Amino acid sequence: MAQFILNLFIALLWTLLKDEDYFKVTTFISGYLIGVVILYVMHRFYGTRFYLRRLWCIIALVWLFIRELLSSSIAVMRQIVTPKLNIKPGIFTYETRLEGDWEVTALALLLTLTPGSVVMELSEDSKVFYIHAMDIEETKEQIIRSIGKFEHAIMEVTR
Amino acid sequence: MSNLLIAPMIIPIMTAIILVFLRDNVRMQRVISLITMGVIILISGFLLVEVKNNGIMRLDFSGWLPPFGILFVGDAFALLLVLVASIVTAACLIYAFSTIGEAHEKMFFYSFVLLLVAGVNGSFLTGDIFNLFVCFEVMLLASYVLVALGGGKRQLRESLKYVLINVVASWMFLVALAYLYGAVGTLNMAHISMRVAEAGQDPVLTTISLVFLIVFSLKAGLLLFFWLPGSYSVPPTSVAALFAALLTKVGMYALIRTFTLMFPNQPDITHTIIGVMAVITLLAGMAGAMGGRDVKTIATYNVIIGVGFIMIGLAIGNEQALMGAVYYLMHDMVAKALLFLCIGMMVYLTGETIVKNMSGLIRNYPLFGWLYFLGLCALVGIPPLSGFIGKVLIGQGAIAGGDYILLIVGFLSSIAVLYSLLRIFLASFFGETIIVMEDEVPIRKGMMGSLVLLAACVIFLGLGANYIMPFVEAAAAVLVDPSIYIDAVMPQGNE
Amino acid sequence: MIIKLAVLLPFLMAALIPLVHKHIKREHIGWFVLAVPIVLFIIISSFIPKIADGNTYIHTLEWIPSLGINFTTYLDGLSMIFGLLITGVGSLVILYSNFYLSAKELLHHFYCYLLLFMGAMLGVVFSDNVLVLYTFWELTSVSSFLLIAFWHHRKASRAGARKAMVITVSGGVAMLVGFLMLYAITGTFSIRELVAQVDTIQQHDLFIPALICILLGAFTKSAQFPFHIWLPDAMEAPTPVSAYLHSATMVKAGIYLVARMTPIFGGAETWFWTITVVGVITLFWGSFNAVRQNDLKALLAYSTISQLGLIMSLLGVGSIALAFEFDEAATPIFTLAGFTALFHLINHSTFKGALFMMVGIVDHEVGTRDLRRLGGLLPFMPLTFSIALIGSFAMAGLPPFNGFLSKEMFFTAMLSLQEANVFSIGSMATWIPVVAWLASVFTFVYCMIIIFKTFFGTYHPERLDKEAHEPPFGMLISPFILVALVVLIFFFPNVLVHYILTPAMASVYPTLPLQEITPYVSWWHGFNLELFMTLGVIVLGIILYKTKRYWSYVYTFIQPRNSFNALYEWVITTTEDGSQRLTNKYMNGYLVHYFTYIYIIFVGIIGGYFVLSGAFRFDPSNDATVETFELMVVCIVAIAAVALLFSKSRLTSVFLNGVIGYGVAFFFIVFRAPDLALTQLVVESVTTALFLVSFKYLPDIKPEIASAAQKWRNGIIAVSVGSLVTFIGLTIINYEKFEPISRYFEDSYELAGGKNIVNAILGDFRAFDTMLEVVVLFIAGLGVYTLIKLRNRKEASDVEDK
Amino acid sequence: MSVSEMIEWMAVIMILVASIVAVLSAIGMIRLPDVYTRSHAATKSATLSVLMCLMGAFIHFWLTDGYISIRLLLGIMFVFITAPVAGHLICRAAYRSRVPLADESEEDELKTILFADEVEHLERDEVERARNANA
Amino acid sequence: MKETILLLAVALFFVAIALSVYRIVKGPSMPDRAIALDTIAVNLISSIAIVSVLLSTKAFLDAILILGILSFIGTISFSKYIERGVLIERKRND
Amino acid sequence: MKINDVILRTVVKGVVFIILTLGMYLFFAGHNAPGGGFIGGLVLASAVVLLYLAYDIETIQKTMPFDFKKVAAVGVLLATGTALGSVLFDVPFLSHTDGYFDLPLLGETHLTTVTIFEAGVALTVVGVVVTIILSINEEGGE
Amino acid sequence: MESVMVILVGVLVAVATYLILSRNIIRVILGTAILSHAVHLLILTMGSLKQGNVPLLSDSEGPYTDALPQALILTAIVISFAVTAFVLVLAFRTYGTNKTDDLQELRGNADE
Ligand code: NA
Ligand code: NA
Repeated sequence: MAQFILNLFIALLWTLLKDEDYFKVTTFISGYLIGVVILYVMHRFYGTRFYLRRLWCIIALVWLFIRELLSSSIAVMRQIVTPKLNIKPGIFTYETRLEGDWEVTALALLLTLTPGSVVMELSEDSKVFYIHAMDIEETKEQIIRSIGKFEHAIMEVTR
Repeated sequence: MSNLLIAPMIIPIMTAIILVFLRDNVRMQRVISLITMGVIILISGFLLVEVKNNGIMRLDFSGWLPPFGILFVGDAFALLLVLVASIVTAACLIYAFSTIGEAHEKMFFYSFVLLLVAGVNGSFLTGDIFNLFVCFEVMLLASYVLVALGGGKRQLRESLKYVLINVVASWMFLVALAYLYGAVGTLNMAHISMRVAEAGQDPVLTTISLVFLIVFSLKAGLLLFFWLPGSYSVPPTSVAALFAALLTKVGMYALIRTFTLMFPNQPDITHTIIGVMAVITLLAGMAGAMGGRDVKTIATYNVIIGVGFIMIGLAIGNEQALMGAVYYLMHDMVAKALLFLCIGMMVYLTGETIVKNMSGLIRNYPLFGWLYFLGLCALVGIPPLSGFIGKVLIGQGAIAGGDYILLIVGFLSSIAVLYSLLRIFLASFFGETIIVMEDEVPIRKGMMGSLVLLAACVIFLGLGANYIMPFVEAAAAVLVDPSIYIDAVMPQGNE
Repeated sequence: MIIKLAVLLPFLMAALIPLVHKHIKREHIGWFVLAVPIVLFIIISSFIPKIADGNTYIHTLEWIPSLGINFTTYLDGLSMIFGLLITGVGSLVILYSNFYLSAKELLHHFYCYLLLFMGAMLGVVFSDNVLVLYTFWELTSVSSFLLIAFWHHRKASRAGARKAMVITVSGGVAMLVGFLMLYAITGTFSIRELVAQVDTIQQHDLFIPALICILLGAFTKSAQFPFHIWLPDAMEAPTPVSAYLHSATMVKAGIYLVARMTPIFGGAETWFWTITVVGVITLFWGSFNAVRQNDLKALLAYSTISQLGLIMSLLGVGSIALAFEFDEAATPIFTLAGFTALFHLINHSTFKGALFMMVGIVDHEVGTRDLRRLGGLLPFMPLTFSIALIGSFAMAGLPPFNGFLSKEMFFTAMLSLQEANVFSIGSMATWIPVVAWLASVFTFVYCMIIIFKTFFGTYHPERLDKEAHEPPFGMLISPFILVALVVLIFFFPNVLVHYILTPAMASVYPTLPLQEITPYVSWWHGFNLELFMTLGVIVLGIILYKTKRYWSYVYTFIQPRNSFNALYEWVITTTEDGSQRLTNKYMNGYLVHYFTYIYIIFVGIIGGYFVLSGAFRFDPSNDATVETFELMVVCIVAIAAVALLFSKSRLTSVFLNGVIGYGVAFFFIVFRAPDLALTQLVVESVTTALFLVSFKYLPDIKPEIASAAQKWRNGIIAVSVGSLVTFIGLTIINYEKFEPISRYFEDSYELAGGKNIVNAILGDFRAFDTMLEVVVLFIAGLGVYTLIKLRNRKEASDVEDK
Repeated sequence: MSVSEMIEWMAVIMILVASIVAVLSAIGMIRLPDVYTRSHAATKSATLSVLMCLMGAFIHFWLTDGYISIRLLLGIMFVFITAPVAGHLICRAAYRSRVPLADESEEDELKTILFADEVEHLERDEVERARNANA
Repeated sequence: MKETILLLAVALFFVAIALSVYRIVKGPSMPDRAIALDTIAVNLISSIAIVSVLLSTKAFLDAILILGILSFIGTISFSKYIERGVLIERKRND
Repeated sequence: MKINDVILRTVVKGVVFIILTLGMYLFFAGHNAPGGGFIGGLVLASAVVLLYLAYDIETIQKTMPFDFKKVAAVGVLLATGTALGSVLFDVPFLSHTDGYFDLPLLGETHLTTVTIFEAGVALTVVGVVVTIILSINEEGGE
Repeated sequence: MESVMVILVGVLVAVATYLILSRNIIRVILGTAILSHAVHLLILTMGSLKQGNVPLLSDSEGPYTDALPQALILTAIVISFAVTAFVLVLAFRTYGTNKTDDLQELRGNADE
């Protein structure tokens, strides 16, 4: 947060330095971009991560999201168009490493969008997921594998 | 100056809202609501005199000229009704002060009453047909709340029927509005009148007028009164009196406006149908009143008789009959309020509603008994009380128009009124006293005060007819000749 | 002016009584009140010479001038007679009742009503304006009602009061209609002006209806057959009241009206036949029934009915005089009937008043009026007996009492019908006198009954409540004054004729020369037919009286259940029960039925006219194009709607309703209404949410138990309503006579500074709607809150909730 | 065919594919055996279809009017976040309101935890019944 | 051509909606219906987007977002209703 | 097992800001684009309702301590008051005025009484919708 | 299109009427809800359909479609919402006190 405010301050400074007749958004944006560059160069001085890296991680997470969504949809769609349904649905549990509301929520959302799985319940301590799988025999392992991927991506963003 | 026209509607609305903030200060609520009604009475009286002297008054909201904006049109007819409605409301409020109970008062009772009045006054004053719908809804919503407020089994049950029928009626109103807009493309009542006249009120337009007829008949209780007896007999007395005095009147007002201003050109069809409906209404009301065994039933069917009688005036449609309808409308407001307050008081005093279970009240409460008797005489049309002049005028109109069936049924109804109300008087006020002096429930000053106020109005409307007639004549002049209204509303002429 | 005060004085006094009665000793009220009629009598009497000279007095006080309704008093000969009767008999009655009524009674009520009545009655006779006359007319009914119900703890009093009120007020209403018709013809409510326009009136189509309406008023008030039934029941009133209202004054208001209207309607065939025939029937029926009565007061009531019929029939015969041009020979023959009517009117008031007071005395002193318990009172009450004797003999038409004079003249008048060759009178000219004579026979019989059954025979003290003795002297004053008049008039009738009757004749026959039509009254006309008729009456009367027990079985032919009374009761109960049954049948509290009625009327009226008028038009050629997906939405919405009908669970129903709502929102999009679409979407969702929330407190829908017939009926109604809405809609789509006003709003930016036209309309052009819509919303919100929070507190509201 | 037109076509095709996906997922809603499996079809495929459709519309407005619709982007984001929550909630509600799993279902680890009392009850009832039968 | 495809797409969306309506009518369970209603809302969002393209107006884009919000709220309400019978609890349940 | 609403609550926490922003936007946009006081109010109300759905009455009333009946009343008062205000300037009831005002900080700003009117509408809608839903919800709760 | 819409309105009205004629309170209320939908569509249809652009001056050029009915419907929608909310509450309060939702049983009788 401090980095972001600093960035804004740089942009403002830039705008003031330009000393134009009136306020221009474009000037402000260019000042902001310059601030980004300055901060990226300097961020190790502060001993924290570069704040826009988190943004990058979010984009990565979203991309993961979309990919999973696509593949899950295709999987479900395939089931639907298969002339004879041959699925064995069921409910299984998964205990997560994630902590905190935001992390758990993000995981639940991602899981629900994964092929053939819907989070049905969460234990009271928000540790154990109860997941409904569309075809438990075929996909359980695959789901558990992608949960790992998600947990990692989420922690990238939050920690 | 013309901004004053909005006062009868906006003042009660704003007061109602302010009372919401004074929820726990019941005394303050009473004082403010009564002062509000007093102010409205003064303003509408002043407006009435202005309108009589200077012609129809108009208020274009936001300054948009008709037919594009919404407007209030104050003619003598509307303002007379506003004035009387406000007086009656004041009386009912006074009655409510000592009867309605703190639980109701803290549940915004006075706010709802004021909102009801606002809706009623707005309906009288508006010159825009869609706005009439909206004003109706203000009134109806408030009435829905009032009829059901604090209700038990029976009250809620009857309220539900009342509300459902009225909801359906409201949507029918919108159907009629849709048709009307589709056909004539305007909403201003004067403009509609011009366009309908221009098209010669062809069958399509007459069909639309009949849709309006059904809709307003539902509100007025003309033939379609099925909602009325149940719902008028369940709410607290002051509310029932308010309903009896105001609700059907608004419907009748709308009917009169519709068929004198907007669709006056096919009386052979529309007014004949109204006449037939009025006759059936009267007969049904007479049957109900004669056959009633409890006081509330008898009183509610008397409301229906009143509707039928006033609508006879509209069905006849000539100047005298319309004058009579206007006059009778005012009388009916006051007298029905008096009747319902009396009936409610009887129930309050005895805990009974069946006529034959009460007896000898006049020994315990002589003034009350005589006030009831006065109301009875007024409702029968016994001169020189309020019902007489309207009756005479409608009778004259019927004879002049050659509508003898209407005449006969209308005047027969007076006898049914007499019979039914006299039965209450004889059985409940006369006869052996059943209440020993120790068990007498005292009548509070406020209750008696409201009865006396209404009784005074009943007498004044009769004896003071000379002061009222000029206004009634002014009102009827507009009803007979819609061009007066149109000229006042659309001075710039066509389009 | 002074007459106006005369009318108003009783009212003022009546209003004063409730205010001051607490400060006066009860028994004194009557004495204060007595001053009123006495003063009035003196005032009116003071006009006698001037009126006799042919003057009339008129004064107007405006009430509703714009309607021609003004309080105009008119003093002439006719109103003079009545004015004197009202105040004169009034004075005597009040004097009498000061002794009759005990101080324990609610005297202030009694005298208040009595004064009210007196004022009203004076108003009736002195009003020139028929609507004011009507006003007072109804007031007499009201005050009579109050007096009959004076002892309202008695059931019979209440019943009698109601019957009297209903019948007389109904008649009054009819009379009002008649007056209104006269107004429609002439444009005036003034009797004098009506008389002036008599030609216009008689030519008019409304002449006969007006005549009948007015006669209905007169007949009900004067207890003419078959409306007489209220009068016997009115005897529940205290006896002074009976003497005053129900014999001397109020019941004569109808007579007054007929006399007053004679200048207007007289000479018309209908007028003659109706009045004469009804009068004669009443005359006969009253006397015939009087004979069978066991209650002295009831007997007098029937006797009064009979006598009123007599006067009425006389007025009928008298009206013939106006049927043709004045003829010196013929006209007086008929005007004599009118004259006799007025004469007998006075006579009847004197002897009948005395008789009523006599009955009151008997009742007061021995505690009963039942002829079966009475008898042999003569030794104990000789003075009372003399009153009874004089009164009865006068009524029977025996000399030397005034009744003899008028009865003789009555026969003359009836016989004069033989000479009438108008109105195709035919054999009725014979029958009417015969019936009249028969009636006189019965009159004689009941007069004998009054005297002999009360004062002769054996005295049975055990049958009486009290020991018989003469009343206090005060109670005898009034009846003695009356019987004195009975005798005096017999001996000096022509004083009365000159001062009172002649001016009254001028009022009844204003167009005829007064000298020619005023007869000289004498008690001896030689041995003419009338005398023999009187002798016949006496002979046959004595025979019938003696043989009564042999022929009285004829009364069993008229069982109580066949009487008019029974008819009245039957009509009342049938109407009540029938009304109740009818009302309960359709007003059964069943909302489904109510909706059914409403829809049937909706379709009936609108559909009926729509079809008959041929307004329907259908022309889809101007329609906008239909896209496939639009059609699909239409289908989806329609299917969802139809599916809703078969939905068995409420959640499904609500979801389907949501589908329709969203479909509507989509139409709003397709039809270019973005604001609507947004609103509809949100509102639909919130509504659905509300349904769901409410469902917690409602049960699930049970399958509709309805018969196939009901389902069909509902289906047919639904389809007809739907198609009616569609057909009218289709017609209106193609109705293109007018441009909508909405082009104006397209300049919303210039006019209202907004680029969203709909929003500009809502926020500016029609902001008032929006303002009120907010109010509606507010009421609903607050209403929901109160509805939920305010529970029925059982104990507190039980009373109101019943 | 210009680049913009190609992108435009892409948008149109995207919309078409979205509609096909929508129909397929609707068919899934008809075909699949129980509410849980149906929710798979709804939460995933329907979401995909709406996302594609909105993207298509977004591209269209961007190209034709040069209009970057924040509302469409917000809409996309909103659906993206909320659709899985909706699926989760409905399934949970279904399960807790005892909507049975399809007959084909294999394991159910939730039942014993959620309805533990009931399971015990059932067992106890059976013991009871057996004892009664013996007596 | 593009327009035809778009029209086809709308039509397909309405086929999907119609199928969902079938699910609403058929049930069998309440969650089934809730899901179907949610699906309808989502498909409606799509069709509004397409109609906006067809009419080339931006006036309805708000409707898309609103519909999204509503369908979310709606689904929450339904599921809470189905699950707990009460939409809004008085006290925190944990 | 107790219901764990963490997913719902977390998402709602984020989403509610989108809704509130949209509501405000629609409210102000109404003049020139679809929207206006009514729709804006409804959307704002739905945000509040969403919060109630995801949390519970006590929690929300702690964070938003309004009596929504009074909110509604204030709304109506604002709408009617704006309407009535015009009377003071002797122009027809409900006349709106607008003008360009040079305000400090904001510069020249277009202000119109319609906005106040619409704000009244919006407040009423929020107040009423929340009142209704809370009232119904409390039925039988006491 | 107009004719199609009017026919649809007719269908909705018929369905609403049938529902309103039923004995169950909820069905009656649903009937009124459907009726209000029908009416709103009718109003829109009565101002001719698709004869102009979206009535937003900022969005498109004229001619615009008739905006007045839209404003009326908006008001009507709000009112029908308010009414429906109230009726629903009234209905369940009635059910709560009378213990029945069957109008046949809600007839009431004179002896109460
Ligand atoms: Na929804
Ligand atoms: Na609005």
